[in-house]
Amino acid sequence: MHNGIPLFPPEASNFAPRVDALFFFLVAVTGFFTLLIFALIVTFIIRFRRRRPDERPEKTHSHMALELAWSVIPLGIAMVIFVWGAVLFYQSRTPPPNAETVAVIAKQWMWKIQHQDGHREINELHIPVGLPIVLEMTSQDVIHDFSVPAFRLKQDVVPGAYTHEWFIPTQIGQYHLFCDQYCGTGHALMTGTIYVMSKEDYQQWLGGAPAELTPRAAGEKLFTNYGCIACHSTRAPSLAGVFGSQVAVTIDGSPAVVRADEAYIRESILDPGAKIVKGYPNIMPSFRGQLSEEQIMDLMAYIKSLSGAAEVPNYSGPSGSTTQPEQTPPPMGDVPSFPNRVNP
Amino acid sequence: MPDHPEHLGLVAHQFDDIEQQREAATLGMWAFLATEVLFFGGLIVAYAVYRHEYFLSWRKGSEELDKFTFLNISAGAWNTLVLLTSSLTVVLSVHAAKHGKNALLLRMLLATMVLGAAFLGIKFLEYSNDYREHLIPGPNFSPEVSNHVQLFFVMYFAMTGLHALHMVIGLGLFTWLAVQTLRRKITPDRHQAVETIGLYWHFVDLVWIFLFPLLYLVR
Amino acid sequence: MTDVLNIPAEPTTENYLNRQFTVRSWLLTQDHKRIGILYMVTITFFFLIGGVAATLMRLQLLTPKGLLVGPDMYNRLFTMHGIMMIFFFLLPSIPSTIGNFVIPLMLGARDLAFPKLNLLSYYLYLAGGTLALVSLILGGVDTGWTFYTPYSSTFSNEWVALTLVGIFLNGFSSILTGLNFMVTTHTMRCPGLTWFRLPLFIWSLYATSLMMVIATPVVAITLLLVALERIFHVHGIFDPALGGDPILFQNLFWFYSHPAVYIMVLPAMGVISEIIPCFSRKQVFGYHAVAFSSISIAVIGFLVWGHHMFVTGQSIYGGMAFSFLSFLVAIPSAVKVFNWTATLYKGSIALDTPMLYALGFIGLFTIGGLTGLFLACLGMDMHVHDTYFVIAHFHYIMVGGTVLAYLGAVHFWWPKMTGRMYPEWWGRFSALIIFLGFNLTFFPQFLLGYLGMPRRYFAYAPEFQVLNVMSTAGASIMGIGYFLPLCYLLWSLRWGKPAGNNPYNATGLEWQTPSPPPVDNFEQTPVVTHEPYCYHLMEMPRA
Amino acid sequence: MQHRDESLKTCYIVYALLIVLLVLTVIAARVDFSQHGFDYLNLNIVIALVIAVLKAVLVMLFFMHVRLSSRLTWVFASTAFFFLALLLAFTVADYSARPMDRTIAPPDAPVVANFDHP
Repeated sequence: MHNGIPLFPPEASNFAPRVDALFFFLVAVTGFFTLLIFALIVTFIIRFRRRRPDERPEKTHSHMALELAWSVIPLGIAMVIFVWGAVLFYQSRTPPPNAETVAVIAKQWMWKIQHQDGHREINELHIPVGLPIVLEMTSQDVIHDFSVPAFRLKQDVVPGAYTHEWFIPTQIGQYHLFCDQYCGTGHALMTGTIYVMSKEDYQQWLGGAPAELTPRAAGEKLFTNYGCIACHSTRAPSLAGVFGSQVAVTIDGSPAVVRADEAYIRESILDPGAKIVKGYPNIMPSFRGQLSEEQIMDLMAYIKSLSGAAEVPNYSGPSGSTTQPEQTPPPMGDVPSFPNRVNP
Repeated sequence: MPDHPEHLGLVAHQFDDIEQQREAATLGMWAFLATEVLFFGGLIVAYAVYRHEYFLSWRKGSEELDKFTFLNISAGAWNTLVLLTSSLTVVLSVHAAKHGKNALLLRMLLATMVLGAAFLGIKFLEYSNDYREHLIPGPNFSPEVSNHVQLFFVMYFAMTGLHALHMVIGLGLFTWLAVQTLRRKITPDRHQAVETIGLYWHFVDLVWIFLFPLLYLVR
Repeated sequence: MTDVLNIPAEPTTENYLNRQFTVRSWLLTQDHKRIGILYMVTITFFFLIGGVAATLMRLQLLTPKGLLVGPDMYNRLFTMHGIMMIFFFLLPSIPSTIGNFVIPLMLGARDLAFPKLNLLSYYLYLAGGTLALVSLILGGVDTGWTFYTPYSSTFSNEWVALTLVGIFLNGFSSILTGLNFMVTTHTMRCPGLTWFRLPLFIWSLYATSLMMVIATPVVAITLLLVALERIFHVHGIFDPALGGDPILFQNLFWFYSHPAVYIMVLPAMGVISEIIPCFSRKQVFGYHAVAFSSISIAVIGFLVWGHHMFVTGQSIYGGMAFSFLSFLVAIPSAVKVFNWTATLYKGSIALDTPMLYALGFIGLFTIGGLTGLFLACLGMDMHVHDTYFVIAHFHYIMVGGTVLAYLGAVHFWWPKMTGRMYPEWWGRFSALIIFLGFNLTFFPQFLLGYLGMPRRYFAYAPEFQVLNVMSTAGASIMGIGYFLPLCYLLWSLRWGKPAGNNPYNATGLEWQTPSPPPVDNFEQTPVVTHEPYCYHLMEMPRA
Repeated sequence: MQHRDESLKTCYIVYALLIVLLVLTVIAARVDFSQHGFDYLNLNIVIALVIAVLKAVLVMLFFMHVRLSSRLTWVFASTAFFFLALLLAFTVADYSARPMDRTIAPPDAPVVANFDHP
């Protein structure tokens, strides 16, 4: 990685070559116009330098055709660049359904990474080459940014929201991981390394590293330790099959129907009073401040398993994890259905 | 006009005539009101985004506001009535200033100040009622409602607080105007101050005309 | 146009400088010319503070481990550099100093529409600057000049609220200045001066005041909300704890801050539109095109703020809309550059100091503007956002553009302000030094950016060191370059050659009154009969 | 242009109109139109805003003498609303086009954070 003055980051993901192609096209276009302007200025300075103090050039006549030319042509070039960039951006923001999810929790000045099979890492990410990976990221405090220059990708990690970033590593090696959004004192220390390994090395690494509980098992343990099992078997709504279903709730006194997605489950853990399931009193205590970000993700994995939903949330469609039907009025009687519009 | 305004020293040295000075003053005030529109606009945008996200909590918050009523009409409606009347008294005071009716001008200025004070009084009653109902955002915000209702009240206090601040500034300006009238400084030739401050007051009323439905009538 | 022969006025005639010498006459002046001078002195002071911060940062980045200062101190340094340079140097630099001095002269008016408001603007600016300085001395702020929540509102325990109030006051000074310029341009033009006879400097400052008046209040309310949130310890509207959204802060912040970067560069374009025709003694090419492109930059500038937030989880379609509009706003700037270059064609070009600065501006602003296309393009921004590529881009426009134009403007109108000429060869020498130092400083940062070095890092990966060392070397050359004009301009106050009314034989009303101009600018209000920049009508001095 | 003035009669008529509109908007708010349209943009808010805009236009034209002022004053008076509409439209459009699982409170957001010394 460190051979003399590097002028180009390694191309290590499926997006890298495409971003580099766009980069070379842009450099060519901007280089041409910069040299054109420099050349014109230099020639005009020399050819039309002031030879006598009382020299007086004649009146300039404006040419509407020329004005139009140098507005429309740059606009045309700009549109080409815009479309090329927009298509590339669209691809980078629509993960394929078969991508393997890796949970990333950004905390002030460290990255905590959780694989689906239970492996947990700090500031390091071991991934096999050639397999699409989706990072489901959230932050516990301020805004961070998971940036891997070698993959030509970055995505802000916003507190209070799940953001996603996907890529297919194509070249084996170790690459820098930077935090690109200023987050305080240790912003510059919040770096890490992405280890892209061949399939065999990856299996070998899996075997070697101490495998802790899978998120599902860890979630089940939490479910019992924190006493959720006590209510959620009898007095509180049973959670079997709840993930992905339509739940009738009252939000601040108004009836509504909400789709139980990740945001709903998470909010019900942290802020139970926001949406109260119809027919049940608002007595669930809030777990804000007691559960960390990883523990919520483990509980989420467990609750999903209760309803047999695939552990990997399906990322079909452009809008991230679970898209919703449009705003058609609800089929169910007078109760206005909120597909997911009203989740906090 | 018998003696030209320029000789009476009414026109500042950088202007050529009284007409240019009036046009500059009006445009200057309107440009300032444009900045005020966007100053409140920042809050309106935040309100719009959060109403779009948490509509039902917004509706709950608005119902909480409507509980404070007098003769079965919410305090917001009374305040709108008070402010619309104060706009009328301001128009009458500008009219009086232009035609040199000092007595009417003074009465109208005082009426406007009384109505302004009435508005602030109703606001004070509302705020104290909110305090009793634990609706002030902070640690002891009422637990039965969700966090987003607390967000609504943060918006409510930001918008109405900023508006009340502008009311207090307006009252200060009108006190200055009343003092000028008493000292015979306002004449048909020198009434630009009344008109400019009148524009400011109408704008503050305009903001309330939008704040009232946005905050109180969320259904 | 009354042809005033170029006889230098005897220094004894009464003018705005020697009319009164008391401190009170300077501190309570309502004369737009004196207020312009007060601004110039104050922003030079704040430029020095920002410059010191920049020097320390560049020294820190000499080594990958960054041993000069710790992380906290470095964060305070780049925040101070950002706040001092943007809010207290660049925003007022051309509008408040050159604009205040020259606009009434160019319009043939005796003063701005609201002189008292002008003085109030200066004192609001001074109060804001002092507050920012006080918070700096008490401990400094480490949130960056962008104050992103939730770091600025809940996690930074530095003097954020005090600095925010300082910037709030500075915002009001900017609003009142914009308001003053707009009303003056509308109501106080001298007879015969129709809109299309206005110099292009007035057009670009009119567009700038539109942005100042419309955009600044939005950031005023946003920063006020964050300041209140910190003072009253309550969860504000950007706080995720209440379901608020930190990205909404960025939306409101950048709705101001993108027009703010146009507030910083449009006056610079106005200056260039004055200097290029004067030193190529030729009418500007495509007057209407350049004038309307100023206005269209101001209007489209309000639609593009989303390109700062492509990677924050903004919706894909929002990103595409903002990217498209960001390409649209690049077109008027391109039109301006082409028109300036076309003005040089068949002119009689004299390479005086202001002209050198202007040509430097065109070259560097072109590079700055074109690299903006990289950042507006979605596919590219997802790689280079928040890296040194962005730093290089906006320094090419702010330092390569606005600062060069500001120095060019100071040199161009120095004879009019002080009645003295600056030493020509020293001027050309320092312009060259700045140009070279600048390129050596910021071009390597484009490479660093594409390599992925993030911004605001006090220590970095070892492979970036060579390019950082080059950048620091360039910064020291540029530092010397800035120091020279300060010296010889102050020197010229005492020993400079007395300059006549029109040392460069420029068109424009400001060159028809003696320099330094009398208090009321013109003996009798001038009447304009020709279109602007009519060099082909002007009779030239004998050989 | 001499500064003409609205006659007192028109002022009183406009005032009466404003009061009528106020009463109208209060009554309209009591009727529940929320079936038409979806949750956050139903008929109630549309009616309330239309009446508010009507009141605002009345105040601006007659009380603030914009009707009799120069065209330039019209431009000065209306530009700010145009730019505010831009900000509103773009921001709300961006939020409605976002993937839905966006804003949830983080687990341990400090209830009273460590603010700076006031």
